[in-house]
Amino acid sequence: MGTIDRRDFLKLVGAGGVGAAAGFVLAEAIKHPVEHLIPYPVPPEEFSPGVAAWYNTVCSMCPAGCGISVRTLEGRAKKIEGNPSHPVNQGRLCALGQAGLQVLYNPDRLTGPLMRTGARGAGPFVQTTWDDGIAELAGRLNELRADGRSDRVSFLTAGVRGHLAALLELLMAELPGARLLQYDFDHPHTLLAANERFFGAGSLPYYDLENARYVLSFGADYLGGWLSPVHHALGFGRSRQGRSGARGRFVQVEPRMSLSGAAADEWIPARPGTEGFLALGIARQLVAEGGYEGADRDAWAAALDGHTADAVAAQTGVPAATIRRLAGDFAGTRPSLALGGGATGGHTNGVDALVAVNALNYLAGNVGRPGGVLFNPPPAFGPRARAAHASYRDMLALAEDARRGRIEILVVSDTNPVFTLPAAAGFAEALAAIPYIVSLSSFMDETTGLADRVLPSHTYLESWGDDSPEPGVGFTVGAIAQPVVAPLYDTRSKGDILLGIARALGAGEDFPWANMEDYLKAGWREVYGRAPIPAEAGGFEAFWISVLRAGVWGENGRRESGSPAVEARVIDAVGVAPPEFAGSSDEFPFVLHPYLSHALRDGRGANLPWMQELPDPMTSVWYGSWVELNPATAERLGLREGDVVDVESAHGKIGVPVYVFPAIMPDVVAMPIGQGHAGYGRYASRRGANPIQLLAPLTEPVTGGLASSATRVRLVPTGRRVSLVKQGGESRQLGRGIVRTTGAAAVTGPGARLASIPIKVEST
Amino acid sequence: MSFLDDFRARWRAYRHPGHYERFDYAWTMTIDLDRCTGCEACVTACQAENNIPIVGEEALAKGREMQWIRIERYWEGEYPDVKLRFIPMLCQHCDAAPCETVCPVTATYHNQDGLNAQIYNRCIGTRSCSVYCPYEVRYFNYNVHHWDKPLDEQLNPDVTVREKGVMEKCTFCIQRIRQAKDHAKDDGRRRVRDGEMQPACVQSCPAEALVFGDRQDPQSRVAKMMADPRAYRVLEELNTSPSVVYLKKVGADAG
Amino acid sequence: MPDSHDEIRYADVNDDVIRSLVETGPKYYITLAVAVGVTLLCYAFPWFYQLYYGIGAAGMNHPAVWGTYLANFIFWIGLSHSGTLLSCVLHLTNSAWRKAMYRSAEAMTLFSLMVAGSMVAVHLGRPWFAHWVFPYPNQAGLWPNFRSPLLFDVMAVTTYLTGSSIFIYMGSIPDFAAARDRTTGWRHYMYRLFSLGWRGTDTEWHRLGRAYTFLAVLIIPLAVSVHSIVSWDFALSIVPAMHLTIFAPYFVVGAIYSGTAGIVTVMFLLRKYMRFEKYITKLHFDNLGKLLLVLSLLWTYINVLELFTGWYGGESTELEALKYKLFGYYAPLYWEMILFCAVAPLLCISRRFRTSFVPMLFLSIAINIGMYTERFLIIATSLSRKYLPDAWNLYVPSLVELSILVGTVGLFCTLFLIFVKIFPSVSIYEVKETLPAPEEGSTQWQSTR
Amino acid sequence: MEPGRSGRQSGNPGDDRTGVSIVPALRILRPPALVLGVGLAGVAFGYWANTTYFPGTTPEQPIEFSHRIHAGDNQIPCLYCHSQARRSAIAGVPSVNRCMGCHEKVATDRPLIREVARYFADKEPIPWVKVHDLPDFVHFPHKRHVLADIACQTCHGPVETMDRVTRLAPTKMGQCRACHEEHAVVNGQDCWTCHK
Repeated sequence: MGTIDRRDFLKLVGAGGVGAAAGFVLAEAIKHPVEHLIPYPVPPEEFSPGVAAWYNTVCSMCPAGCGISVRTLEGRAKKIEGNPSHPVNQGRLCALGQAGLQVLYNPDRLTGPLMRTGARGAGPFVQTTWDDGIAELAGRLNELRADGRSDRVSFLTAGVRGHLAALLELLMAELPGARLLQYDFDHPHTLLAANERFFGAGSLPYYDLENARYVLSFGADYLGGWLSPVHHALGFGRSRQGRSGARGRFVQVEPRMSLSGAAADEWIPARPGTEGFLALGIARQLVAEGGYEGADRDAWAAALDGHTADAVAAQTGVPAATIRRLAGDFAGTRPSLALGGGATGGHTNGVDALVAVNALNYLAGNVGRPGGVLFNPPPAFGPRARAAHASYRDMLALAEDARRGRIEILVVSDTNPVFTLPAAAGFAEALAAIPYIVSLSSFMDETTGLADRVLPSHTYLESWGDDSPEPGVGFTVGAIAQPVVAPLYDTRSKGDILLGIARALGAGEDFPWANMEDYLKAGWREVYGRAPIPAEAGGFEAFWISVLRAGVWGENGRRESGSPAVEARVIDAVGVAPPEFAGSSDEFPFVLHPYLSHALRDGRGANLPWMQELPDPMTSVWYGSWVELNPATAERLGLREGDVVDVESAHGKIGVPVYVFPAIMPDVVAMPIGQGHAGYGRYASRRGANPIQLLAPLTEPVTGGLASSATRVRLVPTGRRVSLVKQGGESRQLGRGIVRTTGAAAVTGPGARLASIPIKVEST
Repeated sequence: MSFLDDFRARWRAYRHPGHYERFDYAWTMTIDLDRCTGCEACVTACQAENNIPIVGEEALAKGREMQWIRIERYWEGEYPDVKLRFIPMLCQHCDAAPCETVCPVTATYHNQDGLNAQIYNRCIGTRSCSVYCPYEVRYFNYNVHHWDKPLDEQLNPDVTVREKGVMEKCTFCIQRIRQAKDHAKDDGRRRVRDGEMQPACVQSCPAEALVFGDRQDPQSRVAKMMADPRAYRVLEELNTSPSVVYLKKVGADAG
Repeated sequence: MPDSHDEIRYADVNDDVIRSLVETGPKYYITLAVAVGVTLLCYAFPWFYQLYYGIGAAGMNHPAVWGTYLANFIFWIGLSHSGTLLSCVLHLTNSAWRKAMYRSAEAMTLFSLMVAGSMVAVHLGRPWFAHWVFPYPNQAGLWPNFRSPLLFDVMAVTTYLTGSSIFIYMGSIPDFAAARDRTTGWRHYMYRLFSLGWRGTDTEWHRLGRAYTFLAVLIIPLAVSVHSIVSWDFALSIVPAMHLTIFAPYFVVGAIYSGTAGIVTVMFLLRKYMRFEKYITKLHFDNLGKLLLVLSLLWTYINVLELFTGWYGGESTELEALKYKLFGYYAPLYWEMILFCAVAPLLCISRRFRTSFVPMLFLSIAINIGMYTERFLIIATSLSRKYLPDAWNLYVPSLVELSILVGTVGLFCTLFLIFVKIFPSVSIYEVKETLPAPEEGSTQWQSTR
Repeated sequence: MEPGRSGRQSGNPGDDRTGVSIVPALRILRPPALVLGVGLAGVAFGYWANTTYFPGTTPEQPIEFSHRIHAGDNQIPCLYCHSQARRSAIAGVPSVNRCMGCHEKVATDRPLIREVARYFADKEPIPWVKVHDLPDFVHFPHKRHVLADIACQTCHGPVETMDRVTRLAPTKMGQCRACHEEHAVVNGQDCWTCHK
């Protein structure tokens, strides 16, 4: 071995030194970066980091009014679950309700009051202050009121209930002649009108699916989006397998299979608009052969004369044998229940058809009995008079007044008519004629985009409120909505905004409440008055706390009312007019069947990424829109899945890809509503197409509601192809026995006795 | 433990026939297909509970969904006599899970509760477990997922957020099981009561189609559901012995 | 044998081979630059992108979680097979014609294995934790899963890599010594190091011969096991059309098949560009052609067997998977594979074909394209047609994957190009064994240089 | 000896460089290899030295709170201030409110306490710097460990002797496993006991 000279030594020392330093720095760099621990300066009561607190409140994602429990950790909402004590949903919750968290934490929420600076619809919005925003609105309102022109003010909101609705009405009283319109695309106008005509009660009854053994649904997608889907699903499950020895049978009549159609034992396609005839045909069978023994039998026989099975078969396309069988089963499997709604109510004969469905229930003796139709008591609070929901006709009137310059101030809250009204209504143009539009929305949706001022309200998880669900559950129920997290942004609760406007209008003495919470408490004193707690047990405060804790308040009531008598003139008036369609069948060979998207409903869920990423239950498509075609039709037109076609009505056209759907009538095409937003945040905008834009301005004559299923369209292939983004691959089982079925023998098993109320353990 | 001991222990466990029956719990889910409506409340419940990322349209178009529970749909018949059958598909927590044998680093294994565990930070991303899984319920993080602020405020601190290159799947909500055991211990109980704990999907199911519990307890609801003659397991013939038991849908001919 | 080496003189052997090591023309550098460029551009860059982005850079999706990376892996492992295996078999059977080509064949093995090994890292979701598959003591007390076929695979491939390296190195020692004696400068020192002090004594020759034969015997079962174990990655699953008992022999035959074809390709290139016309002759192509013919028949037989048993069994999932393979989305690839691997090699029946160099080159390339397709189809068709039809999905490789596939060729070429300048790519001493010994005092001793 | 073998005596007899030993080659290699080797050894040494002698971090806190005075000299139990540790997975740091519980009366004139009082008056949290941190994928319930009478010092070290808290060493999985084995924890070796 040689010797190491000085230069070598220095080299080695240098190498070693540099290496050691590099190693040291490397190790230092891998160590954890600085993180902070920030405790509360003064922790809230019973607060414990890492231990969840659950707050009960009310879901506002759809009008069903389910009770929810929100899990919060360190002041942040983590999970929404159903409130087990709430009779509507009993601890369960649908996908949309659970996605409420993404309303709260939506990245596209408006963070404070805004003022438009540029041209309407295009101009940028700049931040302003609340005082400024409310003062300006109140100033203009005051001006009009002083001139006696407060009839030129219009408030347009989504459907509201409870004390918020009462507060709105109080505010309206300050503005004589001002219009309050509640508009929801999916409001069941025809159902309410049919109940009004048949039962003399224009409210929604309780449909007792749980105890029914035979359910015949005409177009009502009770498991999808109709009225109270979670409660219906509970009833469906229990009717199916919740009783020993009796399994409920479900039959669905509709032109395109919905979620309820898929769940049903039998799906019967009937020509669009003829469901009412089918109901009459079955009713006639009940009277003629089913042994209806009521005193008014002759009146019924006369009214239903002519609706023989064969005649109805010709009208509806449902075989006469099927009609007879349905009638036999409906009369023979008690308790039975007929539901009507959805597309059946969305025709020009919608009210007639739903009256016919009511008649079925009446004739089978299902009214006022468990397992049938039960009437709800009036709500315990909120406006006494049921606020009229604006029909399509009312909205047209509003648009017409606006165009004529008779509307000077429009306050829009949570409803998005620019999106949910057909293009034929010309609503966006009408808005342009209104000089001053204020929006209270939390999001920059299409309507808010046209506003001059935006006063963004809290989301429902940040605000006080209350609700009595509609339809109820057969007895009086109410629930208080409380904020579960501190407000994220510089927004205000809707109640507080209204109170602020009232105060700025100088109506302070009529509105003595400091805030919405105060107003609610005052209102709930009245509810408390129904069954007060002794003062030594805590009095109202104890009651208030207990309602907040439970998330629900209710009064046991008798559900059974017995069958009311139906007046002779009602019986005489039973009959269904032939449906009208917009467009000739030569030019437009298909009937367009638009349906509420399961996840997005009327489009309100489109800004929630979870909802966009929830596969459509029937087609498994994610994001985007499509048009559903019967396989035979598709083959005839030479279309395959993914071929883009223009769906054209007399009022517009939209390009969407084809989805070949095995369960739709050959001359019907269906499209989901919900996509096609121009604004409404990053997840919703510029995605899919909105079939509402195609609809003809055809209304149901009684209610003035839009006959949304009565538009004819044609399909024009564009030659383009896209790949539908969907979850499903091959849609057949290929005999692999993945979903197995069993025959009649195993109707119920031990599981039948296990109808369960969920047990919640995680305590606060 | 030297690796020889480790090797021997694992081999014995693998070859011992009744190995899984000696476990503390045998968590089981029953799914009544006659009740299931296909509403997908379970999907969102799972997504909210388990920090499942929003993957975006582009990734979905490539077929890279992440939802741990999905509804499969199968059409039967032709128009007009056409039926659509739904079946919720989630990790079956097989007692003889093919995925467990193949993972080279034991990132997935069977734990003493009869659960098919997945340890995210041990996973090196060979994806072989997904190939071996006949139920296609293992989901791979093909890229880093982002939550647009403030959507990340919703993330559940009891569940970790998975890195790119990691396989993930249904855990039967292990964080809830853990918490239920914690509560049981606080109460001085040795075991978790039936129904005390429910995974998010079971909790949310509006039709009460899903039931969860310990099948070793003969009084538990799942044990009773499993006694139903309608009970079957999907792809039974593969001998994976799943812990998810389905109850047959009752056919249309049933009166 | 003599007829094939007519023109070689004993002394030329050393000269020719050493010349190939020392004399480096611009052509070589251009080729090397191209190979390195392809490696960097098509392999390294896309891989780094994938490391940054995640495996999502590839085209894999939910049910089809495996893709071309694994196809590359099997392909390169397969290609590795004929080198060392063939060399061993021929060594043990004393086939003299092996001697000119075995060195480069073994080198192919080595480099294919290295490329295959790198594919594992590319395939992993988190390659920075790849070391977890090795059993080593650690503070966490964790061990890999010894019952995992993937772990068997790791073990088998590392063993095979070690064995092959030793085998090729041992066989090269006398040649390193020869190179040592004829080179100067850094090469001289390098070969001095590599030759491990080889002096060429009888004892040394004797020991080398013993050890070499011993290793050859060991490596044959190892090579067979390696590809059997690779096949178990698939066959031990329960995926339809993958869990076949015939997979192990199928893979081994396929591996030898593609490896032999690979040797033909390399032989041609060496012969052409390294000017080894005298050493690699028609005889080699003739023999390799015969081997290809036999292997193609075997391979076809197993393929037909796979279809037949699947069809005869009549199980829905198996039938569907086979039907999909034959007539589904990937069907054109399947028929391409049949054409290239089952039909085209039948040409080897003709001796004229076997002894024509260019057609054999094209055949060998076609066979390897077909064999790559086979590996791709095993993964792509089976994974897109598993048990639950609703989960079926297609898999189409992304640009990153295709680029890395091209890049692997670049990597292989780079390694091989470096090899030919370091290792004598034709065995000097074994070629000499086939030549008649020169007479004492002959001028052949003198170097021509 | 076989006839052909003699021909294998390769090499040029006249070349004096024709050594057969590999030593010269090794000698040539030595200097660069030595430098490289020493360099790498240096990296290893540096890394080792850092992790061995400086494993912990002693971050500077916004307020120089001394555990030695509180927990050491004054014998205040850990759980008096970190009271959540017995209820929750998270031990938590006490709120300013809790500090002021004592310091409204005690040592109110000291400058540090005045600073705490200022935080309290402003209703501002003190931004403490985290010393002990576990990765996000680990589930470590303080509650279970405290209720099982595991001394805090087992993992946190002798905090009562420290003025500024030092993390002595990062907590490693091996330590968790060893402790679980020592205490024969039920299912203590199950990955899902600690990993989430």
